[in-house]
Amino acid sequence: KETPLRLAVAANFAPVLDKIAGDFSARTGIKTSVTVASSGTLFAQIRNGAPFDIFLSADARRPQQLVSENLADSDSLIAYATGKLAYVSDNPAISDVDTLIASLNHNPGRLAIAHPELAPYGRAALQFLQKSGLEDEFAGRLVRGKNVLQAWQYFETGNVSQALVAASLVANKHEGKVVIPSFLHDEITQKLVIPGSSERHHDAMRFICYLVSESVQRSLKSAGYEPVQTPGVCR
Amino acid sequence: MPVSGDVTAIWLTLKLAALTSSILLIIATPVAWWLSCWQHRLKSVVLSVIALPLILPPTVLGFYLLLAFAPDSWPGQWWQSVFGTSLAFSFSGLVIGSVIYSLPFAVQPLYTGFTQLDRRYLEVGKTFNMGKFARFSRIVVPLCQSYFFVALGLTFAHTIGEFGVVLMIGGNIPGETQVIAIALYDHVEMGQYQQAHWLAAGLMLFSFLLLCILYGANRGGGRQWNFR
Amino acid sequence: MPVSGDVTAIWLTLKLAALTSSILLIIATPVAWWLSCWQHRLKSVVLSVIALPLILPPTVLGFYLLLAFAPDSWPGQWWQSVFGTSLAFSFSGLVIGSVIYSLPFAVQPLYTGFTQLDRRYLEVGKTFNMGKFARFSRIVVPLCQSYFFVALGLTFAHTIGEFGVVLMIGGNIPGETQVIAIALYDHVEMGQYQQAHWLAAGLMLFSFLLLCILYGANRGGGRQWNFR
Amino acid sequence: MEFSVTLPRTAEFTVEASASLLNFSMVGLTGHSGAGKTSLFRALAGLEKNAQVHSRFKNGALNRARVGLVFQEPLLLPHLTVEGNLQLATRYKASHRTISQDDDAIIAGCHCQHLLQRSPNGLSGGEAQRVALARALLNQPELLLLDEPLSAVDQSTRTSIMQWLRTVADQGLPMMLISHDISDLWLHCQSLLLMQDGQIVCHDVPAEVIHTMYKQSAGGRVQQVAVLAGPVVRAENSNAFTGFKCEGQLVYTTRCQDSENNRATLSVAAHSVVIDKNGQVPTSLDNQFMCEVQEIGPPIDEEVTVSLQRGSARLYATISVAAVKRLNLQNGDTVRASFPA
Amino acid sequence: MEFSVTLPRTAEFTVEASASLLNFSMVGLTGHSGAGKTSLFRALAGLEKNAQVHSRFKNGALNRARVGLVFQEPLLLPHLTVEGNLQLATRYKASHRTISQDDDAIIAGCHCQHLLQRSPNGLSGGEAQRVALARALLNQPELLLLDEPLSAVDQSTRTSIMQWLRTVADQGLPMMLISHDISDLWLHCQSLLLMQDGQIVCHDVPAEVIHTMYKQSAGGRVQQVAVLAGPVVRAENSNAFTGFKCEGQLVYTTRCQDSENNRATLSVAAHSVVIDKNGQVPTSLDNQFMCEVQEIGPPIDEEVTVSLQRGSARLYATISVAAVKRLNLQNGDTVRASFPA
Ligand SMILES: Nc1ncnc2c1ncn2[C@@H]1O[C@H](COP(=O)(O)OP(=O)(O)OP(=O)(O)O)[C@@H](O)[C@H]1O
Ligand SMILES: Nc1ncnc2c1ncn2[C@@H]1O[C@H](COP(=O)(O)OP(=O)(O)OP(=O)(O)O)[C@@H](O)[C@H]1O
Ligand code: MOO
Ligand SMILES: [Mg+2]
Ligand SMILES: [Mg+2]
Repeated sequence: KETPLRLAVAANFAPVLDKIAGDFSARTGIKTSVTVASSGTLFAQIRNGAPFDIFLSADARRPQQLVSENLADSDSLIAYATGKLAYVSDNPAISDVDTLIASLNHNPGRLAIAHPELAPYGRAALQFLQKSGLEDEFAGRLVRGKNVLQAWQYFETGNVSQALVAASLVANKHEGKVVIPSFLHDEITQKLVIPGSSERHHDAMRFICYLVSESVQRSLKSAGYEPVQTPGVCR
Repeated sequence: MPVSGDVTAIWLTLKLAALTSSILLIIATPVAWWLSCWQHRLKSVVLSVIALPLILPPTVLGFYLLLAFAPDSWPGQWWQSVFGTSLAFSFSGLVIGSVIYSLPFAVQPLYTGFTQLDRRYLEVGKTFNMGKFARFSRIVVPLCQSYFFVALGLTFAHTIGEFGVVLMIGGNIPGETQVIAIALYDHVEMGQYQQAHWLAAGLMLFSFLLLCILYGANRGGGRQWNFR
Repeated sequence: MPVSGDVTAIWLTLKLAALTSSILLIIATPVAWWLSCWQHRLKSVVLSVIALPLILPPTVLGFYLLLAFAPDSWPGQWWQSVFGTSLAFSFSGLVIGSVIYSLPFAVQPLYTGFTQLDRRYLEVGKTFNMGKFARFSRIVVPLCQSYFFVALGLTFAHTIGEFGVVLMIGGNIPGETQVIAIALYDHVEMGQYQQAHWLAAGLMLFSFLLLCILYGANRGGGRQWNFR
Repeated sequence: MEFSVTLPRTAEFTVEASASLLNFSMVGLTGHSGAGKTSLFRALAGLEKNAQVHSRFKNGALNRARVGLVFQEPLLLPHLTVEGNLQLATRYKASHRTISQDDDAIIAGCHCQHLLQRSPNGLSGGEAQRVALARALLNQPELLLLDEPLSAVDQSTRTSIMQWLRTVADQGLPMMLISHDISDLWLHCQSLLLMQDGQIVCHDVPAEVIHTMYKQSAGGRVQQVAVLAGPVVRAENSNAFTGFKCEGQLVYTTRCQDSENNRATLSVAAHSVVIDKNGQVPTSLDNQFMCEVQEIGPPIDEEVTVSLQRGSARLYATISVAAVKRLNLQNGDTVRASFPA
Repeated sequence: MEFSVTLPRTAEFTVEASASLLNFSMVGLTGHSGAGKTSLFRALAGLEKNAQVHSRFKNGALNRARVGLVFQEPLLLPHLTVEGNLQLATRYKASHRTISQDDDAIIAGCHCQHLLQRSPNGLSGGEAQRVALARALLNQPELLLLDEPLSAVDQSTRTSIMQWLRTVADQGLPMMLISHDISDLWLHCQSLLLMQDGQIVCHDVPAEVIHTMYKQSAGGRVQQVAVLAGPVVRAENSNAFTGFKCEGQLVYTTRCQDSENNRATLSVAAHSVVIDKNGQVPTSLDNQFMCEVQEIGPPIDEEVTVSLQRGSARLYATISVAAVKRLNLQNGDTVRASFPA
């Protein structure tokens, strides 16, 4: 029995990856399985021997650290998507950054973000607040989910009326959504790497090439990510 | 070395654990007593319902609690109208969540204890003209002491360690809902393993001492075989 | 509607819960019995140690287990050398993790039950020239039936619902370590709420039925007051 | 006190017992194992939900009074010391004392002084029973039901406790006593209830009930008790005996003095009467009563009951057929009837 | 059988008992409540870890034999029916039977046939005791220790069970019996051990041991019972009476015939004995026994108990102080004791 190609993915990219992996399997006949957890959990697991073939982190730091600890193949360390931060709220009137910052100045409600130290989207959200001078305003009002998904759930279940989350999560939402321009926070570069323990380097590379192929990258745009330009790893 | 945020978290955790255990004892005692007296075909159904909070993964349970706490659901609305605050992301919400999640640990040992109690001791109390409450507090409680200690120990330990529900409904707000389990989780997730080790060791040691005291206090209750 | 991966997860979960509960009963029974017979100042210390797995947040406990299971740690090495497979991210690892995590739920009720048992019933068995094992299986077990059921119910439910430890040491690998709690967690995390609701409802219903059967089977044990 | 109790036990067995007890201080209850004695007590103490109890005690129903019960098993609370058990009973005692003795005297009366610091688990069977008894008494009940309270206590201790209990009962705490011990029942009870298959089949003075029990294997028969009565003459010999005149003869009694009317009575059970014909010879029996044989009953079980008369006083004597032959008894014979005071 | 047991109980109390019993079938053990009887049995049965037991039984130590014990409390297993309890004992019985009767006969001998389907929780005190006894017997022990096994059973049932137990004992299952019931001890035991403060102070035939006990408990009003026994002479007068010879005199009894050994016994309660001095006059009492006054006890409650003796036969008579005066009773007087058959 053939073991599937094991993909370990950070929570925010999971729904997108699910679909891409399905397409990949259909195209190549290589079975895949998707393991979802936070980047931190996956990182800890890989350091302790988790049998993953590709680690798709939500940030660049953790894959980098795996490489520097000789736990991953440095050749395979590449960016696969760039995240975008989005603001969502109940209020359909907020539709661009200016109205957003103005309303944030008046809106005293709670704001859900991902944990800044656990999730890159959380850090980006905090940077956005800092750069727009709202940090102090929201000091006591930040509700921190362990990852963007949880922050999104806080909003979606109605327990907060506004949240700063990954644009990918709100790709289908059209009202009350503002995509934060990327200059208001550090770039959210999501990188992947092939852990050293993987015995399926070849298949993993095939998947990576598929993921960074132009057509797939183009489709990421509608899913709320910026495509990445990858220098010729796959030639 | 623990950072200063951890100290607040420790304090919050103790408050939560103490409150949850106390509330659970207050709730579980009458429930378990009533169950132990009730003879009906549906009893095992009720017992199963009480065990259900264990079945759902804490995060999922937390998710459903989150749905219930939302200001547009009726429990959330009711709470808002009575207390004027929202339940989610508040300490009260944590307490409610923990109580629900730990309910089986309190009810099950007490229920078993009460069913195993020799009711003739209560009849003795009745012939002494003791009131219901006196019989309960002076006969049932001491005879079932061990069960109360087990219930207390399990709920207390479980509340300290539980974080799935709390993480979900608490929103990880330092000083308000960031209990130590979450702080510890954060350290691990951030890869701050050194700090995580310190905090884990401290937490274990402290809880260990508390439990030692708790179980030590039950010494007398260890050998109460119903001799005569 | 549950997806096909869920079916595998359900099967895996049942296997895990059944295995864990059985192993725990086998481990916890002698441990609890020995504890109930042991009279020593350090007893409350041992009891506290057994309760410790509850204190650590599951993810953190899982993290430490992960460290222990790693191929370069000595328990991991030992396992590797004996069984030739790695412990982390394997079903065996899950079983070991669940057993450790649920240990208090099995030991505590049994321990209380054994201490409350009237030892004179055992003396009766001794005068009948019954062997140690016969006395245990024919006198202790039926008299403590309720406690076994509580231990079984708690560990079973807890193993089904637990996911923090399992997520950490199991790695959420479908068909191998992705139990239903994690599948459910995934659905919630990925925003597939409809599927999550279905799965949660199914899980609850199924576990509920199992528990009903379990507690129903204990009917006879409900009223065994040590009359004479 | 009057009661009428219905308590279904098993499909075949129901306790249906009623009795009325007047001015009693200690009434015995006996009967075969499984006759329903314990069940009756539990119903009277209000511990059986299924029981229908109609009762009158003092001025109300029994359930409005404080009914103490010493269970057949001691049931000492294992988490308290002996002293703790006693204190618990004291704590919930009635404000109105029914036992005039103080608590220390009660504990001493039950031979428990030396056990106070002990744990119930380390007591012997008899010690535990005594503590259970003391505990019930310290609660100062208005009526005390004793279910074989001293069955595991040795005879001499039991006798001393029973005697002391009698004085407590006489001082105003009526008691009912279940016992299988004939001499306890005989010596300490004013009357006995005999229970059979859930019913009270006999209520009489101890000698009669006990005789009925002895006879039961050979089929039922009615036993006669005679009562002699008359004006008190003087305190004779000692203060234990009261003498009274009956049909011109002096009769002694130890109980049942009705000091108000200055009359005394004596119940004489047919079995305790000894007859002889040429009797001037003193015997150890304290009463001698000359009378005539009025009728010699039919032999049942090799025994006959002889009716005796003198004036309006009647006596019955149950003696063996052999004795009738030996004494050559005939109707109209004048005989001496001897019986205890 | 020989044993020597040391078992510390409390700081003040240690059981230190030893005895050697030769060829016994039923030996009684009696003594004050708390004297250490139960403790001794527990040590002999190997249930006390702290006990030092040196013993010889058959060809080895006692702990190598199968020692059955009927506990002072019935301790029926509550999760089994009565039948289940009995079956458990049967399942673990010795392969070598010590009781020749079959299991149904044992159950019937303990009067338990009708209880088989019942649950232990619904049994009366006496019923539970009988089941506990049957359970111990069904296990076919080599030595059976009985700790007040029938204390809650009514007298007639108890007598019938005790008689049956005697036949079982005589057929090869030696028993030791703790009891506070004088007539059981007197009637059914070959010898008695008297225990006091943890030591066996007296080991003799029943009459002597019981006499020792009575002397010790002077001060209490104990109903003293004597037992006369002797070889059956003939069925006299009628089939209701059995005559037997005791110290050269003919005594009649209505009960307690031991037909196998052709011996008969009669218990005589001290209160039913009538004494006179010049007694040739026939009375309605069926038994006349000439004997000597051995001792006149101290007056208690205006009554004294007179010890009477003829050869090795003893009798007690409880009579009033007035009667002693009236009869001018002195030690050494020859008197006639009359009592019912
Ligand atoms: N809780 C019960 N459920 C069913 N039957 C019962 C229950 N308690 C007693 N019985 C039955 O009712 C009958 C009377 O029992 P009870 O205990 O009143 O007898 P008793 O006269 O006290 O006997 P003893 O002298 O042996 O104590 C018995 O046959 C007994 O088996
Ligand atoms: N487990 C124990 N721990 C401490 N003391 C005990 C224990 N068991 C018995 N004793 C004490 O030892 C003494 C003897 O007890 P035991 O039970 O042998 O008396 P017994 O002769 O059987 O009395 P009874 O006739 O009342 O049953 C008593 O004073 C009792 O309190
Ligand atoms: O694990 Mo996340 O996807 O960093 O929020
Ligand atoms: Mg009874
Ligand atoms: Mg005893």
